[in-house]
Amino acid sequence: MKANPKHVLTGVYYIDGDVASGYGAMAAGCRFIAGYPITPSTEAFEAFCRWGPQVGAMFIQMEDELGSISAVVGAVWSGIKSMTITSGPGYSLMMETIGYGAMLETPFVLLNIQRGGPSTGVPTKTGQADMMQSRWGSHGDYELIAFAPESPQEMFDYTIRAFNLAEKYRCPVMIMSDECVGHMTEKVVIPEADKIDIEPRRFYTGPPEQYLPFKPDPDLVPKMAKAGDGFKLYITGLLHDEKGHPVSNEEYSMKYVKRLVDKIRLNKDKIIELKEENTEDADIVVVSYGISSRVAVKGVEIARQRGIKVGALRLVTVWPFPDEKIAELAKKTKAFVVPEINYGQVVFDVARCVHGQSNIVLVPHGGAGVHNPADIADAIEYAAKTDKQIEGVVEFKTRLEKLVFEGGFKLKE
Amino acid sequence: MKADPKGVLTGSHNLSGNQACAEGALAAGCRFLGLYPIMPALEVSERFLERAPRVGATFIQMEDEISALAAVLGASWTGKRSMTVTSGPGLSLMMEHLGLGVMLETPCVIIDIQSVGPGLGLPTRAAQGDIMQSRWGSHGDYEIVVFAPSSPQEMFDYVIKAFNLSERYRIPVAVMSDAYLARLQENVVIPPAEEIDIEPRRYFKGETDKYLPFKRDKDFVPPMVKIGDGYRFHVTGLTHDDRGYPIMNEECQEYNVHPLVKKIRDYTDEIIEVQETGIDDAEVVIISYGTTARAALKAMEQARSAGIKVGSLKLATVWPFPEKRIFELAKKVKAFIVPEMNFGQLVFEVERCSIGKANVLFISHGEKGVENIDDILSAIRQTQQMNEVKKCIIELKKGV
Amino acid sequence: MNLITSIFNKGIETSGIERKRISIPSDIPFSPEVIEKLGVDYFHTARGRAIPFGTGLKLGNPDLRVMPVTGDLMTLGGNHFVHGVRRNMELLVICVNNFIYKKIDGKTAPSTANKFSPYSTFEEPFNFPHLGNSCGAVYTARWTALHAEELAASIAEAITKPGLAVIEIIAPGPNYYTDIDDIDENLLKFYFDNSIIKNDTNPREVGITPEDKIIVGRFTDKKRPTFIDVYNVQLGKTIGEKFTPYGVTQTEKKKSGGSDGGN
Amino acid sequence: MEEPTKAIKEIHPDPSATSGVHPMENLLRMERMPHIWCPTCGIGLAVTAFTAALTKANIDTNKMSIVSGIGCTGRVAGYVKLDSFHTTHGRPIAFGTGIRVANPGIKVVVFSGDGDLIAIGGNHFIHAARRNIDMLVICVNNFIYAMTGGQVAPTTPLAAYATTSPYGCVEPPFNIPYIADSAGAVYVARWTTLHVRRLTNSITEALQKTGFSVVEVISPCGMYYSRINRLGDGLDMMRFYHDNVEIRNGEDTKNLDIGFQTKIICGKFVDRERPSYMERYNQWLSEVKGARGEG
Repeated sequence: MKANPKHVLTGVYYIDGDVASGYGAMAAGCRFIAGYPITPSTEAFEAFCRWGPQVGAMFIQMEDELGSISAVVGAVWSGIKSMTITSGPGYSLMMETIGYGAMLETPFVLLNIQRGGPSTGVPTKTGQADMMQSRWGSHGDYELIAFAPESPQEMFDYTIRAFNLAEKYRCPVMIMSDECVGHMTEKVVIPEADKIDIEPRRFYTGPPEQYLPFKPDPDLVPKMAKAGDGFKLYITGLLHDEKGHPVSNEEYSMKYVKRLVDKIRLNKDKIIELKEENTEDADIVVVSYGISSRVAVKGVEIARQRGIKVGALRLVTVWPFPDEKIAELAKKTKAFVVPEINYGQVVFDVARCVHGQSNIVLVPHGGAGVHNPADIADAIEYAAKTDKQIEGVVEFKTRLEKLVFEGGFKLKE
Repeated sequence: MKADPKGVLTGSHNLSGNQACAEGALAAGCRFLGLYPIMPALEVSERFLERAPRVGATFIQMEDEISALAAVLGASWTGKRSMTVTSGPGLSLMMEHLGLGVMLETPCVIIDIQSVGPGLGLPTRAAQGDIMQSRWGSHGDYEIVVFAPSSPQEMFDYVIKAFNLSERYRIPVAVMSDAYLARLQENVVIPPAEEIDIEPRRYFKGETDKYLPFKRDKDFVPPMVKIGDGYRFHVTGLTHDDRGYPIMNEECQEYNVHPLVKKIRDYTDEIIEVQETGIDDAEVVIISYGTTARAALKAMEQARSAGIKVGSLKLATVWPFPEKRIFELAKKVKAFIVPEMNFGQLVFEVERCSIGKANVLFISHGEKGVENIDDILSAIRQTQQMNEVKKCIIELKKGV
Repeated sequence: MNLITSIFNKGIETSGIERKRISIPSDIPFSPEVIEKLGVDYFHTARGRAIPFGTGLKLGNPDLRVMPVTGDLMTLGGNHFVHGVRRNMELLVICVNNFIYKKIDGKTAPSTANKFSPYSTFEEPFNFPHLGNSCGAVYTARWTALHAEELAASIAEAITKPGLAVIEIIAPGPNYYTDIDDIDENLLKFYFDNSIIKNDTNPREVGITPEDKIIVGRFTDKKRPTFIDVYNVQLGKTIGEKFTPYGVTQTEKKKSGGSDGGN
Repeated sequence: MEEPTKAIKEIHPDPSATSGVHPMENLLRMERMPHIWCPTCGIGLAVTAFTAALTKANIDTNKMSIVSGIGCTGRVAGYVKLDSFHTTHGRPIAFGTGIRVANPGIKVVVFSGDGDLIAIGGNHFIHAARRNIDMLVICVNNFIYAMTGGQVAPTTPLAAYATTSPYGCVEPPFNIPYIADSAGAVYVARWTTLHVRRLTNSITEALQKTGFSVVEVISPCGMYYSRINRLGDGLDMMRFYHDNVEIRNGEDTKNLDIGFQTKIICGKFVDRERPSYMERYNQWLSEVKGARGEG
């Protein structure tokens, strides 16, 4: 299916990532956004508020993040595509209902513009420290999809892709952007509507009496219905059977939760998107995502000037994690360098998939800024020079850490 | 420091996991409970409330879990040891304030009685699905200490340890129980008060105008003061300097947040507690925590009597993860077996730490819940036929 | 079906609204058989989130009639309630109030197994109709579940209201983990016997206290533009012709007024 | 120079007010000045009134704690020299409840904004009022989320503009005194930042109440609310208050709605007695102890 031309603001723009994402949501057919203002994500909501009503979309600013995500889940079950937008603290509040949405197999999109944490942290500056939270933040077992775009153009493109994957796999999809990308203003090209592919919702079309809301198709994803069509839907967040009725039959119910996990794990190859550069003959591979991968480009460049063979692997989708790809690279790579704007999150998954075959160097950054490319280059050089096998993740000491903790440093406001 | 005898019910009692939890808290000197009722954690609060008037403890039932943890943080700053108790959905709601607790470096204890999730799940059935959440559930970077008891006696002991570590490192500490342990009744021996060690809060002793709330001692832990003692301090969830005043730049972020991580990472040896059985000659090691450890130990004994060299590594503290110990073991043993009541959480950590030297077998939710000895035994048998190390988690196939 | 659900059934029947247009988001479990009989769509929501979930349903498809039935309303969902009422979303909020007061009108009240009702110990309960009214609810009423006739009539009346209507049902029993069918009718009798019908009382006066009988009845019934009404008027004014009013649906086009009752 | 000194003397009985030292120096964190608030913002006036009231009320400021949430007003805790907490969005009341219940010797003041207390924190607001937790809530209402750049708030009047209501606000605003009253607050007043003297008196009075007291402070936001709605700057808003405020003490709280640039009714509306949470708690405690023979 193609996008509705009414919803696509075709043209060339100079806008920031937040706004691009708002336009992307419109193009993807999102008809409802429930949000709550939080720096630095509000611009995406504002963009949608401004243009949405002119093409028949609805928006509401709810009383809190708990309310906005619940309204989004409700709106999806009324038959439309829906999205919410937030940042760290709001994301933490949404955790319960994200799990609830996963349980109901509700397709919705959540845009998280990450900022420096924990707690209130640094609201106006960047961070990438919610990555593990996006995978593990709600209680119980579930799997979902997370993107990490690196430019406003990608914010537009991957918002559409997020909606498509949400519909395809009936699961919540996260866009884990960050303040840098959200507030970065760049050229964004919005194509014609007929160039934008839209995944329509997989609606059930048979007789209502025979509808089973949680009976999966062969790809493990069930068909959906909407409220008001006479299906007498019974939808619950308790463990349920194919009819949706609550069960306490443990054997069956465990099979159900397993399917929630498996529908992503087994379709992994179709979901994962990576960008590789010069990894074939690389000694060192830099694994990065989001804004860090743009900074890493410079670091890689410096390292290459120093004569090191460096490749780059960029995780466009961070979850599900590309286990096999990393394991394959590990066979011929001496070390992986992982720059992240946190003190180690995705790097642990890289370490896991390497199975002791290569060294792992983390280039940490606490947030409120991005890496110094020279740190990344130094970390690459360190990794290239280290011949002994090191167990566990090596935390590279950055210039910032030395500056702050080694001698005579005074904080300035 | 020793425990306050008022809260210690010395003697031998037949207690459920939940009751033992309340007793442990009172013995540890907990004098404030912020709660919101949720299955299957009710008995903890009930027991606490019943004993509260005599012990002199206070409680409040708040309007939701968000405010329950917020109240606990507030209470902790008045100098009272405080805790809250909840289950999966409530823990999810508490995530934002877990982050605040970390940022304000507020000692408190969170008890989570896990049940099957996600969403509303199955509130009456035990699971271990919140283990990764307890480590990663709040936004931003932090490190946390998490205990996983496997019996009412351990529940009692670990809750006391949890309070002590939370005071020692000024962090929220979680104790992850589950719906099975919540109801499990066993004998619990509560020692006399003078045999229970209590870590006192590290108070600032200097003059009131000299106090800096986040001026760290050498071990990265800043001393605390109480509300109402005239220090007129300020603390904030924003990134802050020693005075607790917000500064919005990357130097301050590094200055503030890196120590939050370091104060745990650099002291993992002091914090981590594991119980090893039959490790020395083991070819296969079962890594387990919480109630699954019960089945693991039984399976180990049965396998040993059948002549297979099986050892057990039981994690009393799940986080920080004992990676060094597992690196060592990985080089010695053929395989790790990880039984969990979820679909794969801590097993990923074991996979990481096996560094390609040992196989990792994973056993998910058993049909018999915590009593899945047969599954573990069949996993042990499976390891006997393995000759090479596979570079992925091997999931035990079951007849489900 | 038990007492309450058969009252729902009767209320829906009397209102004449097509059953498939009705959605019930609720944080109280209903049994599948009951939903089958009611012939509505049912969503068992996360605790306390029935109102925002219903808000999403209503805004996603304004043709729906949404009836959140909630037990955790005034605890976890208190904020959603006051804001839902303020916006005047078109919802019929049914609050099953399982409060237990130790004494009412001098008599000792029976208690249920649920020791953790927010009011079981020493706290004073909300005056729920008053709170609803003060935030702007268009309709407030309170009944015990044994006032079957009146309650059914109230539901039939309120479900067609354009705006947020509130009905409080005094019914000790259901909570998050027990089914709505588990209401103990013996307990109900006590509250029925100790209540007194006073329609049109100022909601300010209807707080539940240990000293007095419980006042039940229909307290307020007023008109206020709904969220979608205001939205359409305001955006129509500022955007002009480019704006198509939201949610003017087939069903509503047939009717002349905003409210829709009957088939 | 005569005029201001006289005015300060009037609102501030402390003799140091005219001694060359800043009269509030002992209650403010002077090392943090200048503050973050924009020119013509009203929050500073509310803080002035609060500190003046603290001096006037003559209570032990060492036994006080001030808790704020997130937002412009949320920064107040950072400037007031009491034991002060800057917490998460919407939760200062819950945080303060913990302090008060765990240590009833502490007087808790929650100083935060409309978005913080009434939007995301609405639930804690009504529950603390119902429980009658002994706490003073000062709610600065500037009709908008200013910290995040001018989004619509649950207090934004109908048809007013904000960045997330680009076509005018479509939701009727809360009447804060009414909801506080109906939830059970024992003291409810509303003033604008023009009425510094009356506001100071109100806060002084409320500080001495036992129970949940609410003082709403209508404040100009020159940077967002006034700018987006083209209402001039802060001084114009003060002029507007001057011309359009009607003081009606004891008015029924249901008549206190605020429309877009309509009349604002100020005054003290509710002042009553209700047993506070701690009183009920202690009564329950003695009943329990009595029943168990532990009394």
